[in-house]
Amino acid sequence: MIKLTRRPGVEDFALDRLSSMDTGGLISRRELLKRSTAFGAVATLGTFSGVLSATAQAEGKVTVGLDSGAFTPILETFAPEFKAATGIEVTFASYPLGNMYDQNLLALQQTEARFDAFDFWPNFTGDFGPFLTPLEEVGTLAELNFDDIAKPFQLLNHYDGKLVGVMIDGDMFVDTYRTDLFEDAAEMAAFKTKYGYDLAAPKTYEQYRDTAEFFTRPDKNLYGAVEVTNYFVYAFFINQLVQLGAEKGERYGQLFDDQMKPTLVTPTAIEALRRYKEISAFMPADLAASMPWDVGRQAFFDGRIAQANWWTDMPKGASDASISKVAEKIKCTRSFGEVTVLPYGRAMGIAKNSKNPKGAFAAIAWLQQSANANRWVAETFAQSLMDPWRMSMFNDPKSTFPLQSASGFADNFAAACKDTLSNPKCYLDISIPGTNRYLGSIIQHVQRAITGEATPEEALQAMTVEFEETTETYGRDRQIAHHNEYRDRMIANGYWS
Amino acid sequence: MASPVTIRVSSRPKDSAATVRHNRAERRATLMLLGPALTFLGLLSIWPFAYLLYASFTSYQLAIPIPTEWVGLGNFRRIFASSRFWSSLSITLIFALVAVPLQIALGMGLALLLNGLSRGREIYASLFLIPMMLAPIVVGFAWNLFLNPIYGPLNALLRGMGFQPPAWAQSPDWALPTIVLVDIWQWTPFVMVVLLAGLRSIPNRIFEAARVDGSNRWQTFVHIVLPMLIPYMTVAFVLRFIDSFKVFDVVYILTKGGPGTSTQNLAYYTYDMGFGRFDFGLAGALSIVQLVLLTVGTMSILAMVRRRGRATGSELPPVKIERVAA
Amino acid sequence: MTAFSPKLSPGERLSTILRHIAMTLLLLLFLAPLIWLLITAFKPYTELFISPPTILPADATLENFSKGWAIGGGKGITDSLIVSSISTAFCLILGYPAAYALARRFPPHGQLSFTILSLRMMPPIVPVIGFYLMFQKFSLFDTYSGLILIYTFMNLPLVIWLLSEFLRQIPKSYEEAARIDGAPWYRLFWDILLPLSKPGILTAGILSMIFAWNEFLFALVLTGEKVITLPKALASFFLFQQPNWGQLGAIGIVAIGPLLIISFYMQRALIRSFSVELGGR
Amino acid sequence: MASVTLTNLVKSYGGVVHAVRDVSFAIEDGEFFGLLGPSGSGKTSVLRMLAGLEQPTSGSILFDGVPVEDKTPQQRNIAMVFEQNALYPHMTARQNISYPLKIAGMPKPQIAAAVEDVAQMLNIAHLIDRRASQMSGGQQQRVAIARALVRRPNLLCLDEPIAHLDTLLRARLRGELKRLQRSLGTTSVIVTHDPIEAMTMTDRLALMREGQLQQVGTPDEIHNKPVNAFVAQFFGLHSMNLFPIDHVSDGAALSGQFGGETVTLPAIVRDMISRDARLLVGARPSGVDVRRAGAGDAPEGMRVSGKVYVSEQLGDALLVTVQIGSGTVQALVPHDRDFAIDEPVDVVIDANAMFFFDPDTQETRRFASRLAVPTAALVQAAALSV
Repeated sequence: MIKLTRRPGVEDFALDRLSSMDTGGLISRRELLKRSTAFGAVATLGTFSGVLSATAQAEGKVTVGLDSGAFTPILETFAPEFKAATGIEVTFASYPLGNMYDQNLLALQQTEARFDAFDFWPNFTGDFGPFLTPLEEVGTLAELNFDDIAKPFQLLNHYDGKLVGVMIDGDMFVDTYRTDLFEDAAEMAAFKTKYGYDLAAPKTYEQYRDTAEFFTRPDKNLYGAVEVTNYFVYAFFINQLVQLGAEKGERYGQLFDDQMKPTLVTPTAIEALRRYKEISAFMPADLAASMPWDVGRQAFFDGRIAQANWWTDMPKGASDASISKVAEKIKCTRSFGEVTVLPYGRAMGIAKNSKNPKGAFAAIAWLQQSANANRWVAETFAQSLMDPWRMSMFNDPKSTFPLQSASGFADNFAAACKDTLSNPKCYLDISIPGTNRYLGSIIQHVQRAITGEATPEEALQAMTVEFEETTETYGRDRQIAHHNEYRDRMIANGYWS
Repeated sequence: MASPVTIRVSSRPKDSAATVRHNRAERRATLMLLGPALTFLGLLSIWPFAYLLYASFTSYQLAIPIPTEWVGLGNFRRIFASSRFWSSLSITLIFALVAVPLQIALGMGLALLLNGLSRGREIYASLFLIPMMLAPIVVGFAWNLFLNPIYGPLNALLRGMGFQPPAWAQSPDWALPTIVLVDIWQWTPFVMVVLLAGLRSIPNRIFEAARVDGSNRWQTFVHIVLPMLIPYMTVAFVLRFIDSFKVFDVVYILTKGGPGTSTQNLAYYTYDMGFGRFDFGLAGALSIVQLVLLTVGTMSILAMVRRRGRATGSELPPVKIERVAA
Repeated sequence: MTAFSPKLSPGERLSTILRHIAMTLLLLLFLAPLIWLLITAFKPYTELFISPPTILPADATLENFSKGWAIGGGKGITDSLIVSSISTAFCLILGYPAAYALARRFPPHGQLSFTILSLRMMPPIVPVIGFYLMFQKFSLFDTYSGLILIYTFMNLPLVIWLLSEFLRQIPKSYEEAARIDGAPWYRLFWDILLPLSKPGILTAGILSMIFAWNEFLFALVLTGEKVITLPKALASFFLFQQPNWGQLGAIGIVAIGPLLIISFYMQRALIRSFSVELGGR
Repeated sequence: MASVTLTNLVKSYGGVVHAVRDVSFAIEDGEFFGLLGPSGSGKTSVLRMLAGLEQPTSGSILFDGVPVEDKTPQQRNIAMVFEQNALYPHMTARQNISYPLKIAGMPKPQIAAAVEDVAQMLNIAHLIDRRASQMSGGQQQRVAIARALVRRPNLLCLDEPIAHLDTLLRARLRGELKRLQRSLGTTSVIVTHDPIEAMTMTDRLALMREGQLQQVGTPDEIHNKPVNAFVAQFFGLHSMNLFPIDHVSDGAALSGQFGGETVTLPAIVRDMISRDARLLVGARPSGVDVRRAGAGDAPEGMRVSGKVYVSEQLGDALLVTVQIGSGTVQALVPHDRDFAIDEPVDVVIDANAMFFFDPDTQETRRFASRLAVPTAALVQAAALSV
């Protein structure tokens, strides 16, 4: 089982880790090695050009915390290069994604840092903010290659007006649809007859609903849509809320008024919840009320779903013939609605209690250099891991998304992403202190509404009560200040209205 | 040759010096033997409980840099006003009052089945005991895989047989039954062992006597076996009742309390308040409420058992039960 | 008259066979989730997510074991071994003298032993917040020593109680004989008590190992990324990431394998010595 | 070898339960001494205090005139054989026997020689490498005795050493133990609840009841001169019949109420009862005769009519239980007689075999003038009956 025939050296070790990496059978070990060697050369160049100044004073050791054991091995293969470039030794520690909030918050309150740098959902910037080092106190935006980051992502991770984190993973919703269904002449004709307009990837909620309804054929084991109704309900509910708000010309997605009173029990929110529930009728019936993230995706891979309004891991996986039955039959495009919604994603920041903030900055900056970042996405892309967050990543889709390049899907994917990210209308998750609790309330009560435990009104009312409690706990005045700052940041950039 | 015999009955005599010395040495020895363990247990109970008690009367929020205030019974008021508390309490009670009786019924069936075997009883028993030895985490994901609605074998089998199987842990209606099912799966063997011990303790001659008296199998079971097993069933019930407050790992792995709050028991609710939201004041108060509930519940069950025993003239005997895992 | 004849009639033999077949089927059904886990451990990644699933792996592999080991299983097993074995040693060292005192100098099922045992009955969620705050105060968070401390606390009541029950069953006359033979206390312990209580120590030790090996909540809350016991490693595989069931299964099998072997061999001893008298209280 | 003196020995547990109340007696050097009594009489507690396993609450224990209360069993140099579980189960017989010598730090060759000696003496040489579980109960006990003797103790304590063995083996070991004690001359104390064991083995014995010493003396003394009704009833092969007699004035003749029946009292009883209104009369079954109702003359004695409750054939004698009014009397009669159940009979109690006890204090007022059965005969009967 475990071969211990010889004592491995450092390189062997790194390669072993790489080869033991969970590539999900997408890529052979040899190919991966070959590729990483090629990238290694590029990366070394990038390192020298970009990070040299940042690392001038930095030395010693840096511990980087990451939310999953699965891609730690990939980063570990970077460590020797990083050390060669900067003289800093990086070690990676991981915690479960489900414990990202609590483990980090606990770590940040220790006197001594457990992680110098670590990743978190940008939603939590408000909660983590007090414990994070503003990046510009340690280095410059130029060192972070900040201009290349897609505009919406530049606006995330601000606390008290200061940048405290930078993205390493850009989650966004895109629409993945089945060409064998959407581009089938018979289907198109039937659709036109039934709904009076041409069948195409949906641009509006109505189209989304109609196409979902059209393709829902339980007797053929085919369903029109799939959304998460389990733990990640938040993202899908907020998407409905935002798109509906935009349709109505409201200030979309705003959860509080200027006195931090929740604006939840509104016709828009009730309707959004109703829409969310309505869509669940076109999902695999047994799972509709509580669709888990992995199961929903698997259902699409199995060819049971016609289209998916989902994160980019859906097209990534679905285009991979080794795990998907529909690999040759998909396309992706911007998700329905006018607004780009960017739920979750991952940022990396520097702990305030870090003993080596310079080193931590150097590590982050190294990963932000285009060559390294592209490689990071390329190598973790097989998994549902790192999604593009920089515009340069779309310059040469075939190298950034190598696994999809053969089918030509890489270009399609890059175009959809680029289109989504450059949308002038965009919604960024709330990230004020207490977001973890606000989110928790949303997740809990939207789920209750979906499962029928509560009516939409009751669920929203319960959310309101909990929101108020959280706001009181954190102090209303402080919350108002934080919320104002967040709102101003959105409005100043043309979002939200 | 015979010594003179004097019999004097004195009142309580004074201890001799040697006795006093000896008793003191004995006490010292006892103290030295028990001391380290008791000190250890004492320190590790007193510290956390002092903290817990203190936290439960304050607004302690671990994650928020705001001052902690004394709120008196405020946390307890919040608990009793919260619908989540009442629903989690009822889910905990479902475990105690539905899962446990089912375990006892099924355990009884298994025990009778095994007891009826003349050969191989031990091997079967030890195979049935496997789930009990496993980490609840492993149990949780073994079931998660087994019940997976898409690539799990059970639903594939059921679909193949023409059923429309539920999504088990992912289904709002089935999630709680699923967790209960896993609990039953894991702990029925324990009840089985207890009852098997009970069955083995019934002397064979009683069955023979019953047969001679012309009692059929069912009558023998109802009139003889069942009454004799009542102490064992009581013991199993009390232990499982206590354990039902501990159910956490399987919920954590299978449902995380969801969908909605449909599988959120007291333990998970407390965890969520404490380490999901870091509301240590509320979580502390919840812990205390739980401890009180458990203590009162266990004590009243035991009192009831004892009262019944006295009424029927059969004081619950000190039952020797056999238990492999706590 | 068949009841008295040693030879079974054909009908009885048939019913015996049928009964064994029924038991075997029942067992297979009962253990199906574990059997499935075992099968999955040998499936390559590409076979994991097939619907409907294949029963046996078409292309069986041992890769899951080595990969599972590399991505956290190895660390989990090492850490679990460290924590459970050291805490068990502490439990026995602290618990044996106490159990002896309890067995020899206190009445069975007295207030003291009840108090000690009731610590074991407490749901772990109750003290965990207090432990957490204590750990922060004494810098025990995410340390081996902290978790060892907690597992010792968790298992000590059980070990004391088990050992005292066991020691109570050892006739006092052995000790008295040794005292009369002139053995000082340490020789009494080493020459007489220790060999006599070996099965009890073994049972208590193994159970304490198993409980520490299986424990999850304390590990989840009281450690971070330096100490990752096996249950925690397994759980971290699982959350929100589509788990690689093959690797998970492989680690799971490795995690439960030793327990199964131990429990199979020790079952009789375990059952025998694991007795409680609740009726008296 | 040592003499032992106990003075005012008291043992109480928790200050409440008085196991031993003010016991004093002396054991002479080389004596085989018995501690006899029913269970709960405190005899074992006395032995354990002697051995040093328990601490007396008060009182003193002297070995050869030296107080030993503060001394450990080893310092007292005593050895002990326990009722059961005497051998360390994880050691072989050889290891068991050599253990006390090993503890004492004796060099190995000497240990081997000593073990060899004692094994020869007890006929256990062939068992020497077996563990306890591979030996029978009798063999185990023999090894235990060897372990006790190998140290050449000042005092050998035997705590019911043969009580749990089966009857034949018990009878044999009884004799062997006695012979062994005689030949070694070790002062020995044996605790037993069996009067026959005490009677057959010991030179002298102390009889205890509820923590109190009843009588100390040779078996013969105790059998024939019991100090009170309890001793008389406890010490013997068959339990002594005891009947209270209430004086009833009946004109010229004195008669008494016996089991509800009015009887004419013999002279000896009349003498005794004339002083008291009540009397407790005792007679061993061997001093009681049973005859067919109205058959022949009786010797001097007390004659009472009743009917046979049951008769039990003992082989060399017949034990007849006769119901008289509300009470019963047991009689030992020649084995060739025959009685039917419920047969009306006359019971004749030999006046010379009667003991008289104070009905209130139970103390003996007068011993039987004629021994009903000599002790030796009794012992023989006991040996046969077991």
